Amino acid sequence: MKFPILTTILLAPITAMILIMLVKETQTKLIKTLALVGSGISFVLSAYLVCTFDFQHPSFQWTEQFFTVPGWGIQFLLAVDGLSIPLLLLTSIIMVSGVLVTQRLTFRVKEYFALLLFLVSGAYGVLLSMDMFFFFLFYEVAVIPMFLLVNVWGSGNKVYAANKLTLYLLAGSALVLFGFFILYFKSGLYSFDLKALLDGNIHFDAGTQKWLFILFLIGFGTLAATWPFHSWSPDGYASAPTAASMLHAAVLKTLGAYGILRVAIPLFPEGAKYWQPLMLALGTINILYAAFCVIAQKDLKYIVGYSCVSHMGVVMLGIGTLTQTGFNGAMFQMFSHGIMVALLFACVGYVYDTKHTRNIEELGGLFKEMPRLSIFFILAGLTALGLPGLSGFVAEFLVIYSTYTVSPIYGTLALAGLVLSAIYILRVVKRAFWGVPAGVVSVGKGHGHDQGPILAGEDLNWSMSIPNYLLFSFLLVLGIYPKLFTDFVMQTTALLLKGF
Amino acid sequence: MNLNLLHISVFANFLAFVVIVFLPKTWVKRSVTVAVSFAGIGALASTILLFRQFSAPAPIEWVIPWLKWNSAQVNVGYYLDTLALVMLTSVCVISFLIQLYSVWYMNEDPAKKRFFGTITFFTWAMISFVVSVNLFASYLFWELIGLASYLLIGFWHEKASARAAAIKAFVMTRFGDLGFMAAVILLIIQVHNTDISFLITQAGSQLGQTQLLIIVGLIFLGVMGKSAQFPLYTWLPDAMEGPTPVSALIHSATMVAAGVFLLVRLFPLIELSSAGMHYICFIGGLSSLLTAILALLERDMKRILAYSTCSQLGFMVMAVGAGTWSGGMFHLLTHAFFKSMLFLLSGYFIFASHHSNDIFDMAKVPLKDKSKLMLALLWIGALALAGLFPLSGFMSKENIFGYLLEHHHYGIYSVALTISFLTAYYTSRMAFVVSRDGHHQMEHHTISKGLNIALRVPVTVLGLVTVAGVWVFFPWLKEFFQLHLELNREFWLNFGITTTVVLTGIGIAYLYFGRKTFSEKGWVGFVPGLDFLIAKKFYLDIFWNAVMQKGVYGLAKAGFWSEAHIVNAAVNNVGYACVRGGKAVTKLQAGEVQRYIVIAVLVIVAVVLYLTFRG
Amino acid sequence: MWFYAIETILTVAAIFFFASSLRRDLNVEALEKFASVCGAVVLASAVLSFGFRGIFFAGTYEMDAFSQFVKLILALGYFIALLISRNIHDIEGKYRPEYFLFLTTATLGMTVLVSAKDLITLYTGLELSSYSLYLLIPMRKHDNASIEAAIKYLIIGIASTGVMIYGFSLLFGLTQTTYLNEIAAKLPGLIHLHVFWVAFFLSVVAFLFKLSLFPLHAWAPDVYEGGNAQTVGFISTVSKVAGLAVFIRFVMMAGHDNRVLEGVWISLAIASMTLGNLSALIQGDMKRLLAYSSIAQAGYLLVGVLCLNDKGLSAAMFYAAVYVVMNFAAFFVVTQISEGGKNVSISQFRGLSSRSPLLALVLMLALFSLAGVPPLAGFTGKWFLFTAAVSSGFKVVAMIAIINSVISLYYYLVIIKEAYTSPDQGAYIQPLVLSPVSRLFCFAVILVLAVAGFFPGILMPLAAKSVSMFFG
Amino acid sequence: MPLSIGDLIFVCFVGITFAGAIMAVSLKNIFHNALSLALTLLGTAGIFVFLHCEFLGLMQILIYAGAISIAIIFAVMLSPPLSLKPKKRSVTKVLVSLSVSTLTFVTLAYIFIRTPWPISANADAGDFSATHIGEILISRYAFAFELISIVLLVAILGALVIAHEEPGDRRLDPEISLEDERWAS
Amino acid sequence: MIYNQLTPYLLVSAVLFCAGLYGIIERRSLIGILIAAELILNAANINFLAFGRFMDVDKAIGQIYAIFVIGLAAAEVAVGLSIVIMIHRKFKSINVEKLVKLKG
Repeated sequence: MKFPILTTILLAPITAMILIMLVKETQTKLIKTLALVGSGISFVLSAYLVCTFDFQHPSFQWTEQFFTVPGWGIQFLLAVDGLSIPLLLLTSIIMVSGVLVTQRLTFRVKEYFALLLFLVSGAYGVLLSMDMFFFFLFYEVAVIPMFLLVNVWGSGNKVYAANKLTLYLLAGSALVLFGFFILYFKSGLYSFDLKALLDGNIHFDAGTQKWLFILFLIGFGTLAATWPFHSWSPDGYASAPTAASMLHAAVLKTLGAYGILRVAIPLFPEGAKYWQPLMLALGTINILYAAFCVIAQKDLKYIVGYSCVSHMGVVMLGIGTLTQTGFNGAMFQMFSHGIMVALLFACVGYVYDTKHTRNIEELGGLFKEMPRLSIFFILAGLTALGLPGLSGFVAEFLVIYSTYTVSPIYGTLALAGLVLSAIYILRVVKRAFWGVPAGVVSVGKGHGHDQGPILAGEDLNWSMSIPNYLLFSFLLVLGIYPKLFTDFVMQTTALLLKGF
Repeated sequence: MNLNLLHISVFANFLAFVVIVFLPKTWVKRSVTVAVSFAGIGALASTILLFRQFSAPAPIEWVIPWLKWNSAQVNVGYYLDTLALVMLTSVCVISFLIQLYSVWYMNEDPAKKRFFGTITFFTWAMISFVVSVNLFASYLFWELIGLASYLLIGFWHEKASARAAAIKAFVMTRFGDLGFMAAVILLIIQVHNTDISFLITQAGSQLGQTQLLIIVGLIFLGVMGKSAQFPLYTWLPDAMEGPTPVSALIHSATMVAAGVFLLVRLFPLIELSSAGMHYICFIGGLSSLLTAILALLERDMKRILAYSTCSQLGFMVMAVGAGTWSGGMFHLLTHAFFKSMLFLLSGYFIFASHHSNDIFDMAKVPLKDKSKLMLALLWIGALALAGLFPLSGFMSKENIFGYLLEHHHYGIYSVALTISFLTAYYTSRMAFVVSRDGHHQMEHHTISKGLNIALRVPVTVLGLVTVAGVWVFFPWLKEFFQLHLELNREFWLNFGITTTVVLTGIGIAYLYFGRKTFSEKGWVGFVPGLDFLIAKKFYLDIFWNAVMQKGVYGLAKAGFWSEAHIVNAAVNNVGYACVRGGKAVTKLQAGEVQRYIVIAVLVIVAVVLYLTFRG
Repeated sequence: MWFYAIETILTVAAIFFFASSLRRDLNVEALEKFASVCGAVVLASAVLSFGFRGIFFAGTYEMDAFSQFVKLILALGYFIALLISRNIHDIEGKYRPEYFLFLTTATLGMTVLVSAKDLITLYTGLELSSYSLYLLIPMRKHDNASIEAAIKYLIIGIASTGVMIYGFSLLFGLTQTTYLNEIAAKLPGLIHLHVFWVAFFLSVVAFLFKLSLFPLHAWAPDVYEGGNAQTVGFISTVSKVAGLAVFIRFVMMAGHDNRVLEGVWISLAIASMTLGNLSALIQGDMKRLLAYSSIAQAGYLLVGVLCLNDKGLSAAMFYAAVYVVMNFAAFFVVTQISEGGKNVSISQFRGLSSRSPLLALVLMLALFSLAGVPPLAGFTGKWFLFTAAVSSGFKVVAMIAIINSVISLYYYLVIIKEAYTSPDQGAYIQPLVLSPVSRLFCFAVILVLAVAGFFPGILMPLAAKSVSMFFG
Repeated sequence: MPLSIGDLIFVCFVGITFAGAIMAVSLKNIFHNALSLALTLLGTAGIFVFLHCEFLGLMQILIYAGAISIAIIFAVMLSPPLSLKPKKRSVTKVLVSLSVSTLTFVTLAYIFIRTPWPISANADAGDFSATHIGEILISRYAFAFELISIVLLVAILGALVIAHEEPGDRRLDPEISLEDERWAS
Repeated sequence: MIYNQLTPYLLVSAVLFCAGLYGIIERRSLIGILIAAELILNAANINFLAFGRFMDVDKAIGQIYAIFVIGLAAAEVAVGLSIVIMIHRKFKSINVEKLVKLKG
């Protein structure tokens, strides 16, 4: 029997979580090491998967199957394909950097890392599970820990934010849940086996496809922060602790889009065609609306949060084109946006912990105070505004290109989004990073417990910037040589369109 | 060998950039050395390449695939024909000279390392843009140029005006860039190939007239942004907030040159759309005229030069639009040299007048405190800009005039003459005022010897090129640019007209500014309403501000509002509704047990009735 | 004789408790220990007799797969109830034997209830359990609320039992028998009669009362608030499961292809879920909140039952089994937190995780499980329920149930938030020390909830097997 | 239809039952209610006799009319101020109750009348004797019969425990009086 | 022969049932409510015996039903009364309308 590598990826964080729960609260070093080891194992293994993945082969690989529930069509089935494998890597990167970013945490360390590991195991589970039961199980596992992470370690209006985020996402997932049951029933398989469903050439009649597709679109779209179901996201991220925001914005939102690509598109081609105008419109509105919202914001975390929403619009638009290039672009954007937004949150989190304010009007001159941090923020910001040479550009280009092939009007509107993103990113850079350092630092009342006290104005040191380097290197490498990425998803995205 | 030279010229600056990035923070001096020496190597390599490759029959092509999707593929690499070669060399050389000059200019700036890092990056981006094999790849570097210029204009970010100018430059050019991007996308969709060689040879035949017009229009939108054409030129004068070498670089061989170069590069494609050509010509002429007028009353030396850049760029664009790519390109080249020289000189004069940009402040400085060499070069540059024989500016302008006359574009010709007159007037106004002998006693700045070289060498070299460059290379240039400089009757007619116009301009400037007493506004004050329009800058800044404030920020506020009052309110209200529902439902649970039973009995009776009377 | 293992042991235990209630010099601690052992023995006997089948007392009493499975759940609940009934502060020590006695007789009544194949036996079992429970509520000392709760419980109880017995009388008239089997055999001639369905519905009213389903839910909040936590935990789990079991028996007696009452069940299920969840949103008292939540949970159970197929029923049984554990776990936390046996308001949970991380974890898992959050047992149970509902064609019901579980999440989240929020600055944090048995119980709960959630393949076949007898 | 003597007697019993029932629920004095209940039970016993269940009628009188009523009266006596001062009835409550019970009655009556009851031809032929009852009771329903003893045990013990007067209970603590809002903690 | 027909008995039982119901939901006194509950049980008893007489069934069963009901009713009253006595002791009142502290 071959080594169950997928299961190990999934179990590593869970094991680490259990071990951490058994460790004494005071042994923070050990806890942090355990967390790092747990996430590191998954990282190494997913990197190994990426290296050995046969990307010429479009369908599932590394299938692992363990136990089943007789009579209910439930089985523990893990597999990866070109859709999940880049996101798997993304998750592990973000997790490792998230753990590294949080090295200074002193407040309730044990629970923090346990929850973080739990969350990430949910994310792995969603990507790996090819059974709807476990898919959904992990989907919610990924959503729930955020509630406590925001409530305990968060800042600002955290109670509201945590409730909104959790309830909103679970409401969205309720639609998905319902959809899964309908699939179970309507497919005639009476099984939750997603793989069988995808491979099975099951054709649903047009009416079913239409309403099921919109069900999944809204359900998964809520997690992907599709307008108008996005409002949980800025509030949630503004209040969440750094690593949680990173993981959530980078990985979980992506899972929403992943769900659409994984389930809705291949199963309901006619539904997808029917709702294509809606998807295009939603994607475009997402981009523009959220971009306008960012321009009016003053809170750094809100800015990043809304820009995240805006970028997810690109993903939605890419999916909405229903072309292979669009899917490639959407996948590329998921990956690139994930890394980028994680980097942004890492920087913003550091700024907040140092200056105890996130109001860009109170900040200023950060570039002078902490040049290294500022450079990372600016680079991530440049990715966000789609600067060539960084990965964001490639993604946005692919999506906009494919949008033009479908509808030049939406393409043009999406292009306009790029101007807006330039405006808002540069505005932040101008207000918060450039200029002279603000003299008086007002200490906010409800500052978070994310990290221990840091001397005002201290720049990132070498060890603290390791995660930033790690994240940025991916932005750069993929920006310079995007073929690395597109080769992976190419075959699988082609397969998604086989029903069209 | 030639390919290697090309590699060197392209990557010398990039290497410098990388090295500077990884140098420790404290190694400031060494980063300057690295930048200048690498740029020098690049300049040298490109010059050698120029001589070796200029008459080569085939362009250098070197390609690596970059991104592939089902219907198209994008490559990066080199496509170096003579056009690119000439541009490459001038970029390399001018950039090198400006970096050398920066050694003096930026001597006391603590952030030198950042400056040199960015400027080498800037140069690299421009060079890569010039030699790019593929229009898509061109776009990549086109954006990087925008980024670098943004970083350089905002280099002194402590100044609020510099921050604002940087953003303005980036956003406005980006607005244009998106047109470029859309054009690239449309080209990929329509012809599945964006290789330059393909575009300038075959693409045109595969496109309909409308498609062509759209694509040309979109590309020109990019050009309008980058090359500061009406109505997007307003960023350029503001960009003077950057350090002077940056202005020199932006206004000569990089950034703004990119737009015109793109037009020339794609000329065979653009040419096919006559409507597009008319449009380009019109916009070029309009921008040229407007910005020339704006320069008439300007007191800030750098801004005068900036307006003149806009004006000259408009002139080039107009020429290209009129049908002579060579006219535009040649003028771009000559203009690059003397304009960069003028900017470098302005740096010196600003320094000499204790960091005042105002030419009338410079006039107050006694003549003995101004370097004679610099004054001489200032006049050379000014007259070249005015287009006076025998300077390089004359040659390139004459070429355009000659073409216009030859092709009977009399309307354009007269516009060009007007511009020429205005240019002559305001440049010589600037030169007259700056070279006045003032009486303000100021302490004399001394420039240390090493730095003196860094100051003098670049300007002198540029001055020499301005005076003699075109004559030295005349045969080559004539062959390549197919200059309209045959010594025939038309030439002399043209020569007469233009020289008269230029001299008139200079003469009027002398009347107002060359003599002992002078008026600030000159003759402009006599034209009713003109000074008002100039003061309002033709309402263009106001317009763009309104777009920003009312449009973008207005929409932003609307978004903010709807976020709070629609999207969030909707969600919150769902929550409130649930709670209200809870309160309503618990009213049933009033504590009286008999009421509970009544409810239960009623429901049971209802069920019983249902069961009794169902179907 | 050991065929009647559970019943016999329960009776013996009852006699013992009765005897000990007569003693004057009572060692309460020893009694509590004995009670725990007794619970364990009952549980063990339930496990051992799981496979037993047989018909006794002239067909009035039958041990079949279903009854044995339900008895296993009942025994489990009984065991937990006795286990957590240590150091009860709100019932005087001298009444402890009676307390245990009534718990035991209530359980005995319920085992009779689920095994009875005859209406008279069933009625007797029902009353035995009901009276024991009526008497348990007012035992809470010095608390007028408990008496009020008791009388409300009693009044609604006797009213619903009266309706039930009236229904029984009509059933008797129609079928001329008291045997469930014979009633089922006579059904084909009766189902066209409207009066049969009326009689049938009136007969199940008392089970709706036990299940605290709408419209007979109203006692639950008041009783839960008034009673002591252990008792109420017992009522909300064991009693509910027994009610569910006999309800299932009745419904299945009417036939699984019979859909006359479908609309009624759907309405009741929806009303229970919605009412329970909406009301729970605005509660401040933990037990009252759990009462409303348990009303909603009954609605979910009904969703499984109304499918009337093996999927739905086995899902309902699965859910009932895990419901016992998770709901009891929640009440267990309440017993641990309450000061001197007083009621616990939600704000009293604040800082629980600093006082006792284990308890906070148990609370969180229990509540999340109740809310149906993965990977816990409650989620898996709901998954089965909704799968069954959708595949039986009840899409709208499933959708409403899903929406309801989202709404319900809110109030669970509020409690969890309180438990995990750090206590206010300067507030004195009294550490909560759990006894070894409690710790063990906590670990067991965590294990069960996680395992049953993630590996439903262990429990589900048992549940499926238990209901398969209804489908030949 | 002419009324026979039997009918008359039957109607008498029904009348007694009704009267007792109505008085039992409508009179304001508990004591009167209890007496009326006894009356009802007597009437019911008479009806039982018409149903050939003389044994049950006897049981009814013995157990119910005797034991239950006495237990109730006992309770009434035990609690001195138990008899509430006659308060005015709440009209709403009466109306609601009346309409609910009337509705129920109409429904039930409709059902009973409409239903074709499967009445056997030789209805009165069976063995109504107490002996037979005894036989069945200890054979078929032996288990339930045993169980009922536990029920009674529980009830008695419970009644003892609950109603047992604590030494301190008499002294009513004003803090936990009915008017206090806080006791629900 | 009214008394030889089933329906009169059923109607009598229905009347008793509804009287009991009325008592339960209208009476203020807890003891009144207990009394009313007895009426309901009696209504059921009449039904049992009536069906026992008129249907083709072992005549003992209806009676045994009734015996059980009577027996359990006795227990019920015992339990109920004990609680009522306790209430009276605590509240000095057995008015059910005053027991409204638990609500919401």
